[in-house]
Amino acid sequence: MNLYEFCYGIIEWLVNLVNHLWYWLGDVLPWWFGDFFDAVGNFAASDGHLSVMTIFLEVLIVVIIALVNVLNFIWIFRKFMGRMFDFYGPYYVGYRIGGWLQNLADGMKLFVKEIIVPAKADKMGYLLAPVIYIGSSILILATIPFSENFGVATNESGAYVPAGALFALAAFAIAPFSILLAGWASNNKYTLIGGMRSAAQMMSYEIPLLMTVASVFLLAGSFGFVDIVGAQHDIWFGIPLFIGLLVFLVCLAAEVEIIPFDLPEAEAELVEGWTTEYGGMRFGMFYFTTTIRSYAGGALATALFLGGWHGPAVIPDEIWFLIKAYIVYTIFQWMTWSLPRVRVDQILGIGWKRLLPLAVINLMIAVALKSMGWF
Amino acid sequence: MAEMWINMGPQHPMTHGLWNLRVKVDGETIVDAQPEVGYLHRGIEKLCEGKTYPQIIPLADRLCYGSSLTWSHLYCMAVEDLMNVEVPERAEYIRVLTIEMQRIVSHLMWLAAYAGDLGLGVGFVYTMREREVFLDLFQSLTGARITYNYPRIGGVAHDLPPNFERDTLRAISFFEGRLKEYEDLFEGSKIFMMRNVGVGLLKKEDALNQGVTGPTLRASGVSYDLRKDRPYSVYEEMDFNVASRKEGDCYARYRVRMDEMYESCQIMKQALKKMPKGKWRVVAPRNAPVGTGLARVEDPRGEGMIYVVGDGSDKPYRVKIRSPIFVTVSAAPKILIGYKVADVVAIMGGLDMCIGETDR
Amino acid sequence: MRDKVVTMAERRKSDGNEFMERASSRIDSVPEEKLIRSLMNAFPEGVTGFTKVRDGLVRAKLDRRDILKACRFLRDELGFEHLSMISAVEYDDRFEIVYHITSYQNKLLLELITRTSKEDPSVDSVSSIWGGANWQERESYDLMGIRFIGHPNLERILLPKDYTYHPLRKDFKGG
Amino acid sequence: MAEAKRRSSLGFVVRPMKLTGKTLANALFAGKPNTVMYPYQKLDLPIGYRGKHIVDFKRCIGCSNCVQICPNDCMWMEKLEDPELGKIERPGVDYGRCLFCGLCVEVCPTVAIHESVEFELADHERSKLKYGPKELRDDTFAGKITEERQKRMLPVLDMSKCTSCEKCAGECPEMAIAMMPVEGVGKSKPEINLAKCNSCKKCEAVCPESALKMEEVYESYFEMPEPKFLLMSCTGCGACARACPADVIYMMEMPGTEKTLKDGKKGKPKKRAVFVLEKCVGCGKCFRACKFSAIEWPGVRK
Repeated sequence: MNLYEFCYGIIEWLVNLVNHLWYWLGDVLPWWFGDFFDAVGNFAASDGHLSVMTIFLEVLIVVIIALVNVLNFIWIFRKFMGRMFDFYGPYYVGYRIGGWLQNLADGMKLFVKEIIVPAKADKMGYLLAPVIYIGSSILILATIPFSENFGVATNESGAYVPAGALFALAAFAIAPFSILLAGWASNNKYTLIGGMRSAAQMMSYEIPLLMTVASVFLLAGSFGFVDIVGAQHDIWFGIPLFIGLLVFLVCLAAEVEIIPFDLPEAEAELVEGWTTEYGGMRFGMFYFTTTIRSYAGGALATALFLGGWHGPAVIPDEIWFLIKAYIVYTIFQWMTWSLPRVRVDQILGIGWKRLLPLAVINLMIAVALKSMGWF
Repeated sequence: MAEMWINMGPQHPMTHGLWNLRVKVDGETIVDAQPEVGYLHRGIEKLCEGKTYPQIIPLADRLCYGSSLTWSHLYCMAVEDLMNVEVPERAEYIRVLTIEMQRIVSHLMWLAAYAGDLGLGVGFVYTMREREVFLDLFQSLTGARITYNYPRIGGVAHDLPPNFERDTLRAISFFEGRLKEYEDLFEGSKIFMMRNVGVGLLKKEDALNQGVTGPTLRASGVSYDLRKDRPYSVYEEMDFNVASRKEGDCYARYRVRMDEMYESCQIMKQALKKMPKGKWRVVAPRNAPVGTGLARVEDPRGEGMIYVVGDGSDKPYRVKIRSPIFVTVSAAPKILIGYKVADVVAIMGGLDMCIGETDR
Repeated sequence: MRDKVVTMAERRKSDGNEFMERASSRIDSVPEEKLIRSLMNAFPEGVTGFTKVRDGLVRAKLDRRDILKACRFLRDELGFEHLSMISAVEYDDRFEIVYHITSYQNKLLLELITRTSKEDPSVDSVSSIWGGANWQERESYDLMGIRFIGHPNLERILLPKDYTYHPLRKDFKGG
Repeated sequence: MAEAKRRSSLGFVVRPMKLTGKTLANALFAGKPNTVMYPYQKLDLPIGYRGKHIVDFKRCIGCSNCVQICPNDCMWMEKLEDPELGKIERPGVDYGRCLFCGLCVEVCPTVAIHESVEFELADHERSKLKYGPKELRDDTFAGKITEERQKRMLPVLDMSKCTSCEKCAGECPEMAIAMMPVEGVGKSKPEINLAKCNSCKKCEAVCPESALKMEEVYESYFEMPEPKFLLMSCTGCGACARACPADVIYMMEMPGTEKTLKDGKKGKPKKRAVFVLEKCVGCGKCFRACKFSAIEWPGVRK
């Protein structure tokens, strides 16, 4: 019983319910009106429509669960940082649950903030940039399944999105485009420089990231999430490809612009980087998306390197997947809060001179393992 | 990119306090730098000419609010030199104790700002937490946290509160443990070293010629410390060694200040041990004779001097204040040229700027 | 008859030895007397009125005309590397510009007092000798209105550029 | 010197994380985080903390020393009508300007003003920051705190009763009392050298008119000035005697200066001010009250 059958059942029940109305209309109304509603009824009950609506419902469920987890991540980000900084962190808003409602309070605050569009900014680009940014990030959430039978599947057999991991990484790589657009469109010299630098940093860290992921694809032999996690049944890929895991995490830090590679707030002259001219919920979207991307990164890391939902059966698979994602994110934050910021030219230096060779070494290890036939 | 002037203006996240650094940038590297000061000029020297001698002590506190006790003590020493008032022995020891504690507090505030600049939020919060321990001690001794108004002409305002020695010794041993931990936090991470070693080089000749004093000078190889070379108050009885390094870059300045904090702990312990009983204050005359008074003190930021001219009345005729940071900032172009714009944060943070005393 | 004086130039040539080592044998017992004697020999009429205020502080009056020569002599011959402070004091009939100059090697502080008339308080600038004097002279010009001849860019530093008064003058009543 | 320890290659990231981890652990499990949640939990401040002032109406003599010493001149004297103390003058503080520097507490001759630990003085309007003497009044505060300035019992002379019989001068074992002739009045008055007096109370016992009374006097850290009196320009108007808060000045008749009026009767003799400088608190009110500048205040540069 996987998510597809569950959703298919619901949709079927719903469609039958609504069809009574169409067919009743079809009988009551005069001739060509009636035929029209009969056609609608038949179309609704047709097989294609049902499967499309099922997939739509599946995506809705998976993405909503992911977004709730992202809210949890923001809460961890603040509470955990607080305790590491030796203070309380969010406490008063919903204090019985440790200040969890602080995120919702911030969201609402950002909603009511006035939306200001700079006068000479390029309206189209200015408005489009956040849409692309958050759109591509939510796309990633939909593709990552939580377990064997809890993920977006295209038909009853539970066959997931054919090249799920590849599709996720492709969506992951759209962000630099929106950052460039945001930086350029807000018509401010400093955000332009900031946008270019952030885009350069992201692109330059994309390559080592994809190299490590390539080594995982090599070992797993397929692009789909289910096959990759299935291949990690006896041994997690993180153990042989340990260097890959480290490189993946460091590149993730650069992708998501967290402290060691925190470009926007770092610069003496780009005070806020490419998000300077955004206010209200647009900035809220940018801020929320950085956490979405770190959740996506954490989920990818668990799926590719830490054996996704494999774990002793006492805990259901989905929970295992989430536990590992949370642990990856917590270690991520721990590293973030203990390191100072890296200078701009050093960022690119590390990217090209340090991480790329490591990624290549990791790929060689993967090839060696594959050719020896252990995987 | 053509050369353009970037204004790291008065309201900039990088500058601590109100001053403006105009930097001419060619692409990424700095070609020329022009510091501009004067945004916080309150005309303290003119104010002093309108107030009586005891009234100026709270004003002297507000010269450099980061290390206010050293400045009011410096003012009291200058006026005592003018009125040649003999300060009792116990008052001198209390003054040395509080100056060294103030040095630790001032260096901790510098370390917090420096770590915050480099992006290490944790560094900021931990140093501020340690600073609270000493601020509580000051609160019980003098009654205030930042501007103490504690030294008086002819001694100090209050005696030590009950079991102040025990609390101070406990605070010192606690702080020495924490100082070791900072080694891990700051020098442990390679990124901190990457941002500091070899950045903001100040050669020995430039430092001497530009009149730079204090930890910045000692980090460039000249081990000159007023407390050791021209000891005032009771610094003769204290034995401590002067922290100095050869390299003259940001890391050396950081290292010198960390060692100075360690030395200050030793001095405080000795001061507490050797402190005699007895009077802590002498009645100071109301009117000062005609003449001049001069005092020189090793401020946490450099060599602070006050030159007082008395004219027989109860108000000083002229008070001239030498602020170490006013001179160190004039040497900023020498240090900055040739480095990246991203280094300005580290270099200027390393100089431990305090704008209150620069603009007077 | 001047005795052998360890000059700054010699000291820098002796490479390897740490700059601050005290060659105490060559400087006689009390550095203050040696300083006074060498200054008196170099500027018999320029520098007058020596008083040793306390050990480590020597006060002397200096004639306005040969400030530059005296400061150059002090820095190069006697090893006074550091100009601590330049202060300007306005008395009823005269201006006094007080130079505090420090020598790190023999741990000495010299207080040179020069007088100028009330009408044209102008002195030649020492910023060519010590770089640190640049800003201090600008500050004295800004607050007290003393012109330093030969200063690279003598303009206001603390007050806005278009300010017309010199606030530390006695006749300035906080206008 | 705490030398920098060796830095292992793994020190790239691990050693700082060890420290932050330790702090996280003790903040989460071992103890509570270091911060105090201010509005709900309050820090307890040491006794010496300099906060809101408290004026002890019974001790205060209205000498306005505190008003003069205040660097930011935020204190002012207010004339009040008090049921038991009658017409009095007490200080009020403007907390919009106050530095909390504590100089007023030090300069007060009778230690009538203290600083409590209360610091929450914020308000909506600037005018509300001006606390008048009534809000600062708390006569019981003196008992609660430990006195820091030493008290001594010293003989205080009341000139109106003194008949200059010189018994006290003879009696004093320390020879602290010397009889000084008062110019123009023909009588002499005892000058007490407070430094030498060891408060043995003998002079108080022997005085027939009980003109000498032993009172608690606080030692002051500020040098008491010696106002000089010029008999020539004194017209005996008594303004200074009325102005002096510590009743140091007595108006004494000068015999033989009566003027014969037109109808032949003798007018009243001229008066002159006599200073009992042991009680002087150095407030300068007499100097300001005297229209004929008969009192010279050393060192005040207008």
